[in-house]
Order: sequence, then C-alpha cells, then structure tokens
Amino acid sequence: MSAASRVTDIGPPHYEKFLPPVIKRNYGKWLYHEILRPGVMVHVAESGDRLFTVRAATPRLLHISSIRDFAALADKYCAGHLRFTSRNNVEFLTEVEANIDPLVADLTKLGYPVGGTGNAISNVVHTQGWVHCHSAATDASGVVKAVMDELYPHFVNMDMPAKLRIAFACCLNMCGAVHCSDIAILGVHTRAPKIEHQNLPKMCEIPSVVASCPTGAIRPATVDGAQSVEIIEEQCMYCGNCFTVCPAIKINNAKTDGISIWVGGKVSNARTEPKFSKLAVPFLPNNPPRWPEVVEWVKKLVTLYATNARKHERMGEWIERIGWPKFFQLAEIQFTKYHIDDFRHAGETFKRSAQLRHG
Amino acid sequence: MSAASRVTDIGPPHYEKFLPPVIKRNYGKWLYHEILRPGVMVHVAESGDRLFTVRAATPRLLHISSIRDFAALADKYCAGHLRFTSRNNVEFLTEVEANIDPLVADLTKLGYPVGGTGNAISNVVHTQGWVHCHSAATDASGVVKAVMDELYPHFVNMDMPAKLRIAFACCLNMCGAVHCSDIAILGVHTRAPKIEHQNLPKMCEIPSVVASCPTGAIRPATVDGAQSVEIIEEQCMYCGNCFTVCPAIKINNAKTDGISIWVGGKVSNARTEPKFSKLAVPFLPNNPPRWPEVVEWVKKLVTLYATNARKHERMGEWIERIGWPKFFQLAEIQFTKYHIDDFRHAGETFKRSAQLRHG
Amino acid sequence: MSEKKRATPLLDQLESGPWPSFVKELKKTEETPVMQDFLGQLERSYEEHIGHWKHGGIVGVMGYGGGVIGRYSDLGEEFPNIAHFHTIRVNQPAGWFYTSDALRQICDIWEKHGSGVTNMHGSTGDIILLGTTTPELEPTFKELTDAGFDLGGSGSDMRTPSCCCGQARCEWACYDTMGACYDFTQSYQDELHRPAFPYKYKMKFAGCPNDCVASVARADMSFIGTWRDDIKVNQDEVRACAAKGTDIQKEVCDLCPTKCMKWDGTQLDIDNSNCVKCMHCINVMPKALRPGDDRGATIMIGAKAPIVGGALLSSVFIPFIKMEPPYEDIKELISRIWDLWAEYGKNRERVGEFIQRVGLGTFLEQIGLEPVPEMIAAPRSNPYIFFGGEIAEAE
Amino acid sequence: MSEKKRATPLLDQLESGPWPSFVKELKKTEETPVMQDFLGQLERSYEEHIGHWKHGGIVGVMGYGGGVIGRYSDLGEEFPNIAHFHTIRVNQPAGWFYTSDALRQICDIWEKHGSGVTNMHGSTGDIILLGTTTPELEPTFKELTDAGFDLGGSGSDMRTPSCCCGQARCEWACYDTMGACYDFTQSYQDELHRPAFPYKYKMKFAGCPNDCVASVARADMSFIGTWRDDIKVNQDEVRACAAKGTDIQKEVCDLCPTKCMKWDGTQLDIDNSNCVKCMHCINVMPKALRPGDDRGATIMIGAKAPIVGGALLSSVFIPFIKMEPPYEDIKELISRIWDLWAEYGKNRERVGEFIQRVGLGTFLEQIGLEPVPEMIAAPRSNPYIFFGGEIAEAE
Ligand code: SRM
Ligand code: SRM
Ligand code: SRM
Ligand code: SRM
Ligand code: SF4
Ligand code: SF4
Ligand code: SF4
Ligand code: SF4
Ligand code: SF4
Ligand code: SF4
Ligand code: SF4
Ligand code: SF4
Repeated sequence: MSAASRVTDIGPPHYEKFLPPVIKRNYGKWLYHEILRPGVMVHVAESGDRLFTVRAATPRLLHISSIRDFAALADKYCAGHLRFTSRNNVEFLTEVEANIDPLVADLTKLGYPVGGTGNAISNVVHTQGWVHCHSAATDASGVVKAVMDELYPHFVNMDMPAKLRIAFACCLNMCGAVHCSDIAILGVHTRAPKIEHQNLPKMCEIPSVVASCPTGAIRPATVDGAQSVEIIEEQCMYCGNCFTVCPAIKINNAKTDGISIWVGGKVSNARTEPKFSKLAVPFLPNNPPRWPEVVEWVKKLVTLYATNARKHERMGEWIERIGWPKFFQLAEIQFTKYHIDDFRHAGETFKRSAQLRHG
Repeated sequence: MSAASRVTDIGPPHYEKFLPPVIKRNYGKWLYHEILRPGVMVHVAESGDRLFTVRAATPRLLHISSIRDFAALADKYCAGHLRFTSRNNVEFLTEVEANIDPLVADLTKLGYPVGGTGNAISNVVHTQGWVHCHSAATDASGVVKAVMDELYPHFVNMDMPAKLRIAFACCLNMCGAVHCSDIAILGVHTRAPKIEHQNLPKMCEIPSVVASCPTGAIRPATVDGAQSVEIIEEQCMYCGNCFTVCPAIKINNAKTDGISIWVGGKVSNARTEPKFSKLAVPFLPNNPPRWPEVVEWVKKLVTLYATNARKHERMGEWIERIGWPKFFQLAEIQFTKYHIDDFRHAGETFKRSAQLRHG
Repeated sequence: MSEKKRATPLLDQLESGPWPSFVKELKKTEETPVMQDFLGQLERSYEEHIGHWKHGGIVGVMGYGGGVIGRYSDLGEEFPNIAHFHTIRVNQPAGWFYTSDALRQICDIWEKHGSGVTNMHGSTGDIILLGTTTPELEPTFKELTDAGFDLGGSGSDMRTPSCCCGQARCEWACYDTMGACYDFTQSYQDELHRPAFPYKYKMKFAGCPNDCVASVARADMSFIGTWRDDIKVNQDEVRACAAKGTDIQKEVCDLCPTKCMKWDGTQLDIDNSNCVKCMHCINVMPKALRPGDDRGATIMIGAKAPIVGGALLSSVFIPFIKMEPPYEDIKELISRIWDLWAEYGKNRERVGEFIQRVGLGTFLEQIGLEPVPEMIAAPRSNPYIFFGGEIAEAE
Repeated sequence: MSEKKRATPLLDQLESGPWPSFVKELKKTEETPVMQDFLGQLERSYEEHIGHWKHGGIVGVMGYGGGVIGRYSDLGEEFPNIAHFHTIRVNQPAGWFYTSDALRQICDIWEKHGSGVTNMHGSTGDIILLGTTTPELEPTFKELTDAGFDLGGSGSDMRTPSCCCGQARCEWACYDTMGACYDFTQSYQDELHRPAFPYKYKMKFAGCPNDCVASVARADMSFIGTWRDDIKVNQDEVRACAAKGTDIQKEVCDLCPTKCMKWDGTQLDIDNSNCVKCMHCINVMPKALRPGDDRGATIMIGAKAPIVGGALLSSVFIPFIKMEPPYEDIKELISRIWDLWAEYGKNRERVGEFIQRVGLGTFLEQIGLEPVPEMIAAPRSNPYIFFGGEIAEAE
C-alpha cells in the first residue's frame, strides 16, 4: 500500500453524525434538567422536548464484547444512541420514558450498575497501572475495583453532602489528574531508583537525564570507565521522572512501592475556587488483590465527610471550614513531617497568622 | 579609664521604675477602655481606678529640647510619667481627668497635635532617608511631613472606616516594615548600580557580593586587570543589596530614584489574617520638598477607601471584597506588567479560577 | 492457543463484588494466547507487587510522530504473545457521542488487529486500543481512517482536545464546546500528529464554570464558558424551590462567594455586578436560574500535573471572549504562544512552567497581549520590580 | 561657629503646615556648626535628589560588636562638622515608658556628646541618638551606663527586643509582655551586644492577636498573646452596645472569620471551639467581651523584610504556651534554634529563610520539636515527599 493512497490527518469524525435527533433539534436550547433517580436524568428543552439519560458505571477497561453489548442496548432502547462521560461512565440517550425501566434492568443484569448522578459518588478517573504502564507503583484497575466494590452503595444512592470525586493515578505523573480530587489515590515510589550503568549510555542522553530531576539529585558521573550518571539519594524524592526519560534507570520496587491518599481538591468554580488535593495518608502498602488498607482509609474518609460536612459542601470546603488540625484529629491521622511541604513554594503553605483554635 | 571599671551588658533599665503608681497598682488588672475623644483614652481597672492617656503626634526626629518640653509637660500634668508608642506618638499618662484639657491645650500650642486613636490615621512608621542613611532612594522625614500635613484632619478626627496604617521606607530594606501596611510608601531605585572597580577589591569580599544578589545578576569579573564583579543589567531589579554589602557599588541615582506606593497590608489578626501590601503605583518621581505626586496619590487612596469601605473594614479587606480589578478601576491606576509578580513565587499570585466579575 | 489455562487466583478474586470487574472483561476471550499471556503477566504483577512493562523504541504509523505508545514486556520469553503490546490512541468524537454502528466498527477493527481490550476512554479523552504488535499498526490505522477515525496525540505534540457534552445536552453551556473542540482539533491536525513542541499541549473545552472536563486542572489551555450579563431569574420557580424545602438563604445566598444575593422570602435579588459566575446558585436551582444571554468563555492557560516543577492550575489568560467560529483571534494568539514557547521553552517544559520562568508580564509582552488585573489574584507584594530602564530620567 | 547661617530654602518650606516639622526640630540649635553642616548637607540632598551618606568601617564601643551605626558624609570637606556622624542605638525601656527625669538624663548626655538630634524611637524600638563622632562614643557609653542605660543591637546579632504596653495599660494583654521583653533582653545581653549569628535575630512581644508591635511582620520570633478557654461575655454590656447602635449581627457576627457567633437580639452565643481568637468581637465591644482566663501566647517564627528571598510573615512555631518566668522551656528551644542556625545558616540568611531552605519538617526534627498541624495553613499538595528510607520494606 503506497503512502499516497493513504489518508492521514482527517481528524475525528464529526460529532453531528452521532447525535440523536432530539439533540439535533434542541442543540443549545435546553431549558433545565432533573435527576429523576440515581443515574437517570431528564433534560427538558425550550421546545418542550425531553431527553432521558441513563448512566451506568463501566470499569473503563472494556473488552470489545462489552462495547458490543452496549451497542445492542443502544439499538434496543435508544435508536442506537449512546455516549461516554468524562468519568468513564456510559450514558444511554432516549426520548422514550418507557424505555428507562427495561434499560436499567438490562444494564443491571449485565453487571453495569446505574447511578453516579448528582451527589452520588461517581466512577473513578484512573490510569493504567500494572495493566499497561512501565512506571506504575501499583495497579490502577485493581485498586479502583476494590474501592468501588465498597463504595458501590454511594454510586447507586445520591447520599453525599455534595459531589465527591475520587481519582486514581499509579505514579507521580498523575495521568489521572488526581491533583484536584476530593479523594485522590496515588501510587508512590519510596526509594531512589537503581541505575543500569551498562545500558544508560546506550539508551539515554545524559544532559536530559540530569535536567529531568526536579530536585537536582542527578549528576553526570563516570562509572567503571563508562559515562553515566549518579543519584544523590538524600535529594531524591522518587518522582520517577528520570525513569520516564531514561529506561536504564529503574524506579519500580516491589518491596517499597505503595499508595498515598490525598484529600480536599476540587475543579469546579462552584462556591469556592478550584483547589489542589492535600496529603492525608503518606503511605500504605501494596496489598493486592484487594488493597484492604487503602479501601479502609477511603471508606473512613468518605464516612467522615458524609457525616460531618454540610449540604453542598465539598470535602475541601468542609475541611477548610473546620480547619486542618480538626480534620487530622477526626480522621485519626498522625500528623508528620511528610505532611509539611518542603518543595519550591513550601513557605507559602506555612500558617502565617495567630488565628488558631485552641479549644 | 580601664575596661575593668567599665560597666557593660547591664541591659535596659527595668521598666517598673518608670511606671506611674496607678499602673503598678492595676498592672494586668485592666477591665476595659474607652476613647473619650480623638487622642484621649481612659483605661478602667477592675479596682475602679482610671488611667487617662493623651496621645500626641511627634515627628519622631526629635531635638532634645522638645524631649525636655515633653518632660516638663509630664511633670506639670502627669507626675512625670509619659511613654512613646510603637508608631512614634507620645502618650501622657495621668489619673487626673481635669488635667486633660490644659495638657491638650499645651501640646497643641507646642505644635504636637493630639489624636491618632481608634479609627484615626495615626502617625507614620518611617525611617532615615537622606537624613542619615546611605542607601535611601528618597527622604523619609520630608515625605512623611508632606503627606501628614495633608492627612492631618484624619489624625485629629476618627473618621476612617477602620484603622488605616501608613508606613514609609526609603529603600527595599524596608526598615519601616512597610510590607504589611494599609498604605506603604517605598523609596525605589530604578537603575542598576554603578561599580567603582578601583575600590571594590579593597573594600569588599567578592563571594559575598555575588551571593548578595537575589536574582543572581552579579558575577565575578576581571576589570582592567583587577579582580572585581560585573552586573548583568537585565537581571538587576535595583534592590541595592549588593550596595549594602559593598560600598564600592553605588545604587543611588539622583535622576532615576523615586517612590512607589503599596496598599492593602495589615498586621493584626482581627477578622482576616495578616496580609502583605501589594503594588498600586509603581513609580513616582522624587520631587522635594513636598513630593506633590506622592501626596496626591496617598490622599486619593485614603479618600477612595474612606468613601467605599464598610465599617471595620481595613483597606486590604475592602479591596479583596470588591476585587483587585475593581480597585484598579476606581483608583484609575493603569494596570501594567510591573504589577504582575515575577519573583520566586510569582505563579502563586496568578488568578487560577474562572471566578470573575464581567459586569 | 496454549495447552491449558493459566491459573490466576489473585485476579480471580476481583471478579466478585458489585462493581463491574475489569478481570471479567479480560476473561471475555480468556482462551486466546494473547489474553492468556496478558492475564498471566498481570497475575505475576499481583504476586510480585511490581509491573512488567518497559518503554522502548518509538513505534508508530507512517508520517505520524504520535498516537501510539510503545510497550514491551520485560518477561518476553515467558509471555511471547504480549512481548510487544502497544497502545493506539484514537481521537474520540467530540463529547464522546457514538452510534452503535460506529462502536461496532471500532470493535471489529480491534478484534481483527489487536487484543480486543480498550479503555473507554483514556484520561485525556481518546479511545484507547490496548495492546497490539508493531506490524498491526499500519493495517489498523488504515481501517480506522477508512471508518472515518484518526489517531490522537502522544509525545511532545498537541494532545487530543476534549470537551464536555455542552450544548448537546446541557442547559448551562455558554458556548458550543463540541463545535469548538472539533474545530480546533481539525485546525491543528499537523501539531496533533507530529510532535514539534517542547512538551505536550492540551486543550479542554468546558461549557460553564462547573468545568465538567476538569480543564482548569488538566489542560494547558482551558476554555471555560461564562457570561457577562445578568443571571436569568424565574422568581416563581425560586419560590417553588423554597416551597419544596430548599433553604434559599442558607443553601444559596450564604454559599455565594461574593454574597451578592438577597432573599426576602419571596424575591431573590442578585447584584450581578458582583457575581463571579461561580454557578452555585444556578446549580442548586436549575429551573429557577440560568446563565445570562451575553455568553462566551474565559480562556485560561498552563495547567499540568506535578512533573517537573509542581502541579499547576490554569490561570486567567483572556477573562472573556465570544466563542465564534472560525475563532480567528484565538488561533492567532495560540500561534504566537506556540512560536514563543517553541523558540524559548526548554525541553519538557510545559507552557505553564515556561510562563512562570520568563514571567507572565514578559510573556504577555512577547505575544502582544495587554495585561489586565483579572489575570492575577493580587498584584506583586515583593518590591523586586524590573523597570528595564523604562522609568524616564528626571531632568 | 560658622560666620553666616546657610540658606535652606527647600527645607524651610517644611516648617509650615499642621504636622510637627522635623525641620523645626533641627533648627532648635541651628546656630551650632554641627547643625549648620547637617542642615546644609540635607538641603543639598533636597536640591540634588540624592543622599550624601556613606557607610564605612565598623565603629563601636569597646567589647561591643553592635549598637553603633557608622556614618560618614561623602561631602566631608564641605561639611567637616558632620564628616563622621554615627548613630548610637540605646536600648529603650520595655513598653517605652519613661519618667521625665530619665528622659532629661538622656538629653543631657546627648547634648554633651552628640548632635542633640534623636529618634523617639527607631523602628526596631531603640532610642536613636543621631550623629556623633568616634571619639565621643566611649564617653557617651560610660555616661549612659552610669545612668542605667545600655546599647541596643545592630549587625548580625540579636536585635533590641520590643513589646506593646501590654498589662501596663491594656485589658487584653494575655501575658506580661513588658516582663517577658525585659527578661529575654537581659538573658541575651551577650547575643545582643556581640554579633555571632548568620544575620540579625529580632524578638517582639505583643499581648494579644491585635499585635500592636507588628511582631508577625517584623520579628524573627513573634510572641503573640492568646487564650485557650472561652471569651468572657457580659450579656448586659452586649445589649448595651446594641442599644447604643452597634449592629451586632453585621458588625460582629458577620465579620467573625469562623462565623462562630450567634446573636438573637438579646443573647450573644459564641461557639468557642471554633473561635480563632482573632480579637475582632472583643475589639468592637471592649466592655462586653474579654479574652478568657487560660492565657498564654502563640510563638511564631521567621518574619523579615524582602532582602534576600522576599519578605516573610512569621509562621506558627508553638500554637499555645503559658508565658511564665523564667521561660526555661522557651529559652531551651531558642538555644537549639540558634545553634542549628549558627552552624548551618548561610551568611545573611534570616532564620525564616533558613527554615524554608532546609524544610520546616527537617528544622523541627533537628531542634527536637514535634510537628503539629497548627504550624501549616494546609498540608503539602505536591507529591515530592522525602521518605528518606523510613518506609519499611514489605517482606
Ligand atoms: C456528563 C458530565 C459531562 C460530560 O460531558 O461527560 C457531567 C454532566 C453534568 N454535570 Fe458535571 N458532569 C461531568 C463531570 C464533571 C466534572 C469532572 C470530573 O468529575 O472529573 C466536574 C468537576 C468536579 C470537581 O469539581 O472536582 C463536574 C462538576 C459539576 C458541578 C459542580 C459540583 C460542585 O458543586 O462543585 C455541577 C453542578 C451540580 O451538580 O450541582 C455539575 C452538573 C452537571 C449537570 C447537572 C449539568 C447539566 O445540567 O446537565 C450534568 C449532570 C450531572 C450529574 O451527574 O448529575 N457538574 N462535573 C460528566 C459526568 C461524569 C460522570 O460520569 O460522573
Ligand atoms: C499604644 C499602642 C501599643 C503600644 O504599646 O505602643 C496601641 C494601643 C492600642 N491598640 Fe493597637 N496600639 C498600637 C499599635 C498598633 C499596631 C502596630 C502598628 O500600627 O504598626 C497595630 C497593627 C496594625 C495593623 O493591623 O496593621 C494595632 C492594631 C490594633 C487593633 C486591630 C485593628 C484592626 O481592626 O485590624 C486594635 C483593635 C481596635 O482598635 O479595634 C488595637 C487596639 C488598641 C487599644 C485599644 C488596646 C487597648 O485596649 O488599650 C490601644 C489603644 C488603641 C488606639 O490607638 O485607639 N490595636 N495597634 C500602639 C499605638 C500606635 C500609635 O501611636 O498609633
Ligand atoms: C493513557 C493515559 C492514562 C490512562 O490510562 O488514561 C496516560 C498514560 C501515560 N502517560 Fe499520561 N496518560 C494519560 C493522560 C494524562 C493526564 C490526564 C489528562 O490528559 O487529562 C495527565 C495529567 C495532565 C497533564 O497533562 O499534566 C498526564 C500526565 C502525564 C505526565 C506528566 C506530565 C506533566 O507535565 O506533569 C507524563 C510524563 C511524561 O509526559 O513523560 C505522562 C506519561 C504517560 C505515559 C506515556 C508514560 C510514559 O512516560 O511513557 C503513559 C503511557 C501508559 C501506557 O502504557 O499507555 N502522563 N497523562 C492517558 C492518556 C489517554 C488518552 O490519550 O486519552
Ligand atoms: C534605624 C533604623 C530605621 C529607622 O529610622 O528607625 C534602621 C536603619 C538601618 N537599617 Fe534597618 N533599620 C531599622 C529597623 C529595621 C526594621 C524594622 C524593625 O526592626 O521592626 C527592618 C524590617 C524588619 C526586618 O528586620 O526584616 C529593617 C530591615 C533592614 C534590612 C533588611 C533586612 C532583611 O532581612 O530584609 C537591612 C539590610 C541589612 O541588614 O543589611 C537594614 C539595614 C539598615 C541600615 C543599617 C543600613 C545599612 O545597611 O547600613 C540602616 C542604618 C541607617 C542609619 O544610618 O542609621 N535594615 N530595619 C531602624 C533601627 C532603629 C532601632 O534600632 O530601633
Ligand atoms: S500515572 Fe504513571 S504509571 Fe500510571 S499511567 Fe500515568 S505514567 Fe503510567
Ligand atoms: S526519581 Fe525523581 S527525584 Fe529521584 S533522581 Fe529521579 S528524577 Fe530525581
Ligand atoms: S529603609 Fe533603607 S534607606 Fe531607609 S533607613 Fe533602612 S536601610 Fe536606610
Ligand atoms: S541591586 Fe540588587 S538585583 Fe541589582 S545587582 Fe545589586 S543585588 Fe543584584
Ligand atoms: S461544564 Fe457546564 S456546560 Fe459543560 S456539562 Fe458541565 S455543567 Fe454543562
Ligand atoms: S453564580 Fe455564584 S457568584 Fe454568581 S450569584 Fe450565583 S452563587 Fe453568587
Ligand atoms: S497587642 Fe493586644 S495587648 Fe498589646 S496593646 Fe495591643 S491590644 Fe493591647
Ligand atoms: S475572637 Fe474572632 S474568631 Fe473569636 S469569636 Fe470573636 S470574632 Fe470570632
């Protein structure tokens, strides 16, 4: 096949081809929406037209046979129309209210629970983990499955004070963009990487390896004759960035890789400005297949939030209202030096006021 | 005189010697205070004892003959007791209410206005300027005098929404600690310093000169044979720190030194946490003896604040409520790149939310 | 196909439980050699607590620098069928809308040329086709393009833009997110497929400040819908909400960031000049309140994850702009940003870090955009001002 | 004395106006040669828009490294009487309380040995004797010590501590600021007089969170009075305030940073567990509200002006401590801080910058103080945690 006959740069198909007629008719003319029950919404247009959405959880990692199942359901109930959400849920779109119940029944039978709307705990944004990434400090799909098996009741019920968004990333690259989540589960390496000096010169550019280190822990060095680099262990905080630019530097460590938990981030501009997640639990061991320590901590944090936060109050908004000291006390998390920022703008996180609760 | 007979390290005299009897009796047992009128307070003790305070402005730069005048007034009305405040005012302390009026009269006659209490504009914390410092970008006493001649009505009346603290410093060393004032007047240099290469090696340690530069603009250099340093002008922001450590580097510049104005700082923990002052007017020329441009800007800012802020609202609290864009609009200050931080933690000052007024 | 099924006792434990199981997904074609090795290696990772993937030489399709992530097993002898196991990133349709036929087409292609495993979707937004070999790349690409699909981004290029469903299904969309996402994606096909930047550049389009695609946290350029005029209030519906039990004072007025609302029990008054378009009141009362009619977007710049200098949220770049095709003014600015960044950006320096290094003031000057106070949370507090000789000498 | 008076037309303009004039002060002894030259040089600065002082060789009194600031005119030939014009910093009495006699003693000494010009007070708190020559330093010092006064700090030493009037005249003082200021000043005479630190170290004592000595902005170690128990409320006086026109809801409750107060028109309820001791409500109603009885201080660390790394406010070091003489626990901590800072601090690195460089966590570990969440505004958001091998290996 000659390159000539090859089509390139056509970009994605135009979305219009995929829109149901009711959307084409009312595009940009929606009036309001209502959540009829967990996972089921209706959007009402100025024209009076109504679009029903049924949202179901997916594991994100989907086999084509399941996608075909979704397609079949879409044909059966939605004239072939469906979509996915920014949190890996699938949404079925229909004008026919009567289709909702059978559709929900079929989805449930197939094992894809319906829910995740409003103040439910929705699906978890997550990443590759051991399934497909080289720098994973833990598995993604497994942790998410273990956690959501426990949080399932909160997916099918809208019983949180506000949205509670959980995200997962398997290394500091944070492909799950966990840095702004109500609860963030983050795989962490905790030892400086080991260097394969024999391969490094072949595989990597030494200047870019040196430049890759946020803390300047890497310097060029000659190891048994060959040009290579060395890592000043005291300065390494295991971000793995050197590994990303140089495969000859091994960051993964079966014994000391694990998971950290972060809280209080948000993305929306509702009420308060977007916030970063902050460190809650510095380290939990990798304990497959069900990571009980991680599951317990997430459950504990969810319950703590659900029982203490006010209506409409996101995790971070609640913590800021009661103050971090109170949060650590309620969560029974021991406050350590790890919780104190010591990176570039650390000073900006110190408490620079005498406004304190002493009670 | 031999060092032996010399007394050293005795420290300051014990304050008790200087306290009026009423204070000794009620030390730590004060119940409440009232401001009877601008500059006149009464503090009432649990015992019922009353201490009257009359506060008067001083220029801070005082000739001993004036201090003797104060002493005489203290003898006449306060059994010899007086004190100074953390803002360079003098306070006369008496138990005799009847002494207040004549004392106020005498002080006024001597030219030391009574006031500065409560929500008046009090005296200005300031520094040496051309009177005694080598790195001054402007004069201190002169600017303060010119400004306070205009703000005088607000010293003798308590007509501000809250405290409005003005501070002055003649260079970036900020001896006036202007970095947390409602209105800060700051002398600034605006050109890189000139180096006297012939003197530098004799007078200064090159490593500490290089280290003194916050922006790393100084590097060692050999100038016509002699070891010296050179300044990369693009990287210099004229802080004068190199001059502080090395007299052979001249920062003062008659043509380009001037004054900047900063707003919205505070120190107290009342209501909101302490805040830094932020840049309002980047540069105004040195225009002695009365610095009309500076005086005009300060007056404008005071009036703007007084007419717009709510009761108990400090300058910075008011600005944060209405938002900086609104402030710049009301104050008719052109927003420039100079207002955007570009030092170490600059990114922390960017607006990282879509929460904006578009009205 | 391999003699007898491998045992995967650890993974098997993840088949149970109410949440959909990725293990069940993998086992849908358990018997195939590829899946046997895939499950086998994953089980090994679960036993050993460590991953077994390597990143190796760049692989891809002819003429493209991105869109494929090369993956290799470090247990190649033991699991030969996944020794090469690359990811293909397929650019999703805007808003992730599909027809059943379109999905089936993709499934058929992936059944033929790959593992049959996907991610719907990748966290940038692409359709992720997970696991194939180098020789399969070209044929897969050919069939994808025939079906009207193309690859997404990877490496130091523009990444696949994504957007919320916007006007397709949301009453709050202040501009056409899907239209804009599609337009920008098509305009930048070359930048998307041929890495020529210092590092990745992501765009995300959210129709309103709720930011349902997390653009402020995850995009180098975030387009967030907003409006300039007054919130549209239906007082009857406000009263209806109150009647239905919403405590308007507590749940709405008190939570307004600027406290610009007044509720007297029958009438909701909004001081729109102090409304910062946070969406909260509208979120709570979708039937009663709506964004105004003078709609557009706030464009923000620079979000990224922690590597290298720490995570960043986007910061305000253009406070308000009308989002009208063909978006010429915006594209003009983007090209000036890319030129500057391409010339002066360091390798692996995201645009957000670049701006912090050179200074926002300088950056704006270079691309010819006026600084406005909306870009900052507060003016500088440190006195280290670079006047750059611009202060006139007094005579 | 010089033949004819110098003309000072520019300075003369600053004699008029309602605010006390420093020019009038200078002219009190205008006829003396020193004052003639002093006024002359200052007038020159006003004409030329530039200062004429140089800093030169260290001058001081025997055995002391600080307390005197050497100043020299760069127009020495023209103004010989102020060619040398040093400043003597005299340690003020705590709280700046004086008797007329004490002040007169100082005036007499300064009349004899110096220019007669002073600052009451310097911005660190000292009595500033402005302008004398090197030979006069020792005699001045001798007479000062005879009168019971001593020098303050300058250079890289402990600087003269200062404090608010506290319990001497303030109902809100939560500890004895003047007592503490005097005690610490006396305990550290050697550190105050003999520079041995990387840079200056300032202490300020404020009796309550109003911080009337700006300690949070101006002291390397800030002692800010506070309390642990409940605010004392006199409900009758609260009602009296309301009666006199204070809008308790708007002026007090709504401005409380934690909104922990309720006012029902007759009764003010405070949820003290959420009170952050900001002082506002007490400030507004001094007769009705008072700090609790379980009083002490919050110790904060690290404030400074911009040089070198940017200005800092102090940050919480000890959230609450009883302030009881002889303050052994505190002094123990101070010595550990000084030892660490002296050993590892860079030249001209204030303790606040030192802590940021080594990391607060490490700093606390080194001086043996437990980290508590009150020390931070929020935990770290970046994931760059140094575990330092402390994470146990899983077997
Ligand atoms: C479908 C989806 C957009 C898409 O194109 O895929 C979507 C759709 C809607 N969002 Fe969203 N949001 C979606 C992801 C998000 C995200 C992004 C994320 O979670 O990563 C956010 C930002 C979260 C954060 O702040 O960290 C988001 C923040 C919101 C908010 C603000 C919540 C808050 O108070 O902070 C609202 C308003 C509300 O729900 O009251 C909202 C509201 C809505 C509404 C009600 C808008 C409307 O009128 O249709 C939609 C139904 C929401 C629901 O689930 O009840 N949506 N929404 C996404 C569904 C994800 C899922 O499957 O669960
Ligand atoms: C005398 C003095 C302390 C001293 O030992 O010298 C003092 C004395 C009092 N201060 Fe102060 N403050 C003094 C400097 C300060 C400073 C420091 C400064 O200005 O550099 C501050 C911090 C200012 C800031 O936040 O930037 C200060 C912030 C306060 C506050 C908090 C104001 C606020 O709302 O932020 C109060 C409470 C109030 O006035 O309502 C207060 C209240 C008081 C009271 C009422 C306390 C009392 O019950 O006696 C005293 C009379 C105040 C008045 O002037 O009406 N004092 N006060 C200082 C007088 C300076 C002067 O001559 O004007
Ligand atoms: C597939 C995906 C995760 C997923 O399971 O969904 C992914 C996977 C990888 N990401 Fe990512 N990133 C993915 C979305 C993200 C996101 C989220 C987003 O785009 O919204 C982020 C955070 C936002 C951002 O861009 O900052 C993200 C931040 C990173 C980074 C850190 C970038 C930074 O500036 O901090 C790296 C490291 C790098 O670029 O070398 C990285 C690198 C990688 C690499 C290529 C690892 C590597 O260095 O080779 C991963 C390949 C895994 C594999 O085997 O396929 N990935 N990556 C996501 C892309 C799928 C898609 O195209 O839809
Ligand atoms: C006299 C005084 C200003 C005044 O008019 O009151 C003063 C005067 C000088 N200060 Fe200061 N500072 C004075 C209080 C301050 C304060 C305010 C305070 O202490 O509350 C500050 C800001 C707070 C702080 O310490 O950060 C201050 C921050 C500086 C700095 C910058 C220090 C920093 O870390 O940023 C320098 C530069 C230096 O240390 O070399 C400095 C240096 C100087 C020098 C010694 C200039 C020099 O480098 O030789 C000045 C001598 C002027 C002269 O000719 O007498 N002065 N200096 C104050 C001391 C009087 C006293 O002892 O009571
Ligand atoms: S977060 Fe790290 S390990 Fe996980 S997919 Fe991204 S790069 Fe790979
Ligand atoms: S892991 Fe990160 S910190 Fe450690 S050496 Fe590599 S790049 Fe540097
Ligand atoms: S602020 Fe600068 S010029 Fe003014 S006294 Fe201090 S060091 Fe001297
Ligand atoms: S003035 Fe400041 S910035 Fe300029 S060279 Fe000197 S120390 Fe550096
Ligand atoms: S971002 Fe706004 S417009 Fe887009 S889906 Fe979310 S709520 Fe609707
Ligand atoms: S949108 Fe937000 S800011 Fe505007 S009125 Fe509603 S709650 Fe207030
Ligand atoms: S700081 Fe507090 S105790 Fe000291 S004077 Fe000010 S108000 Fe009174
Ligand atoms: S002191 Fe401040 S925080 Fe405490 S109740 Fe009063 S106003 Fe509220």
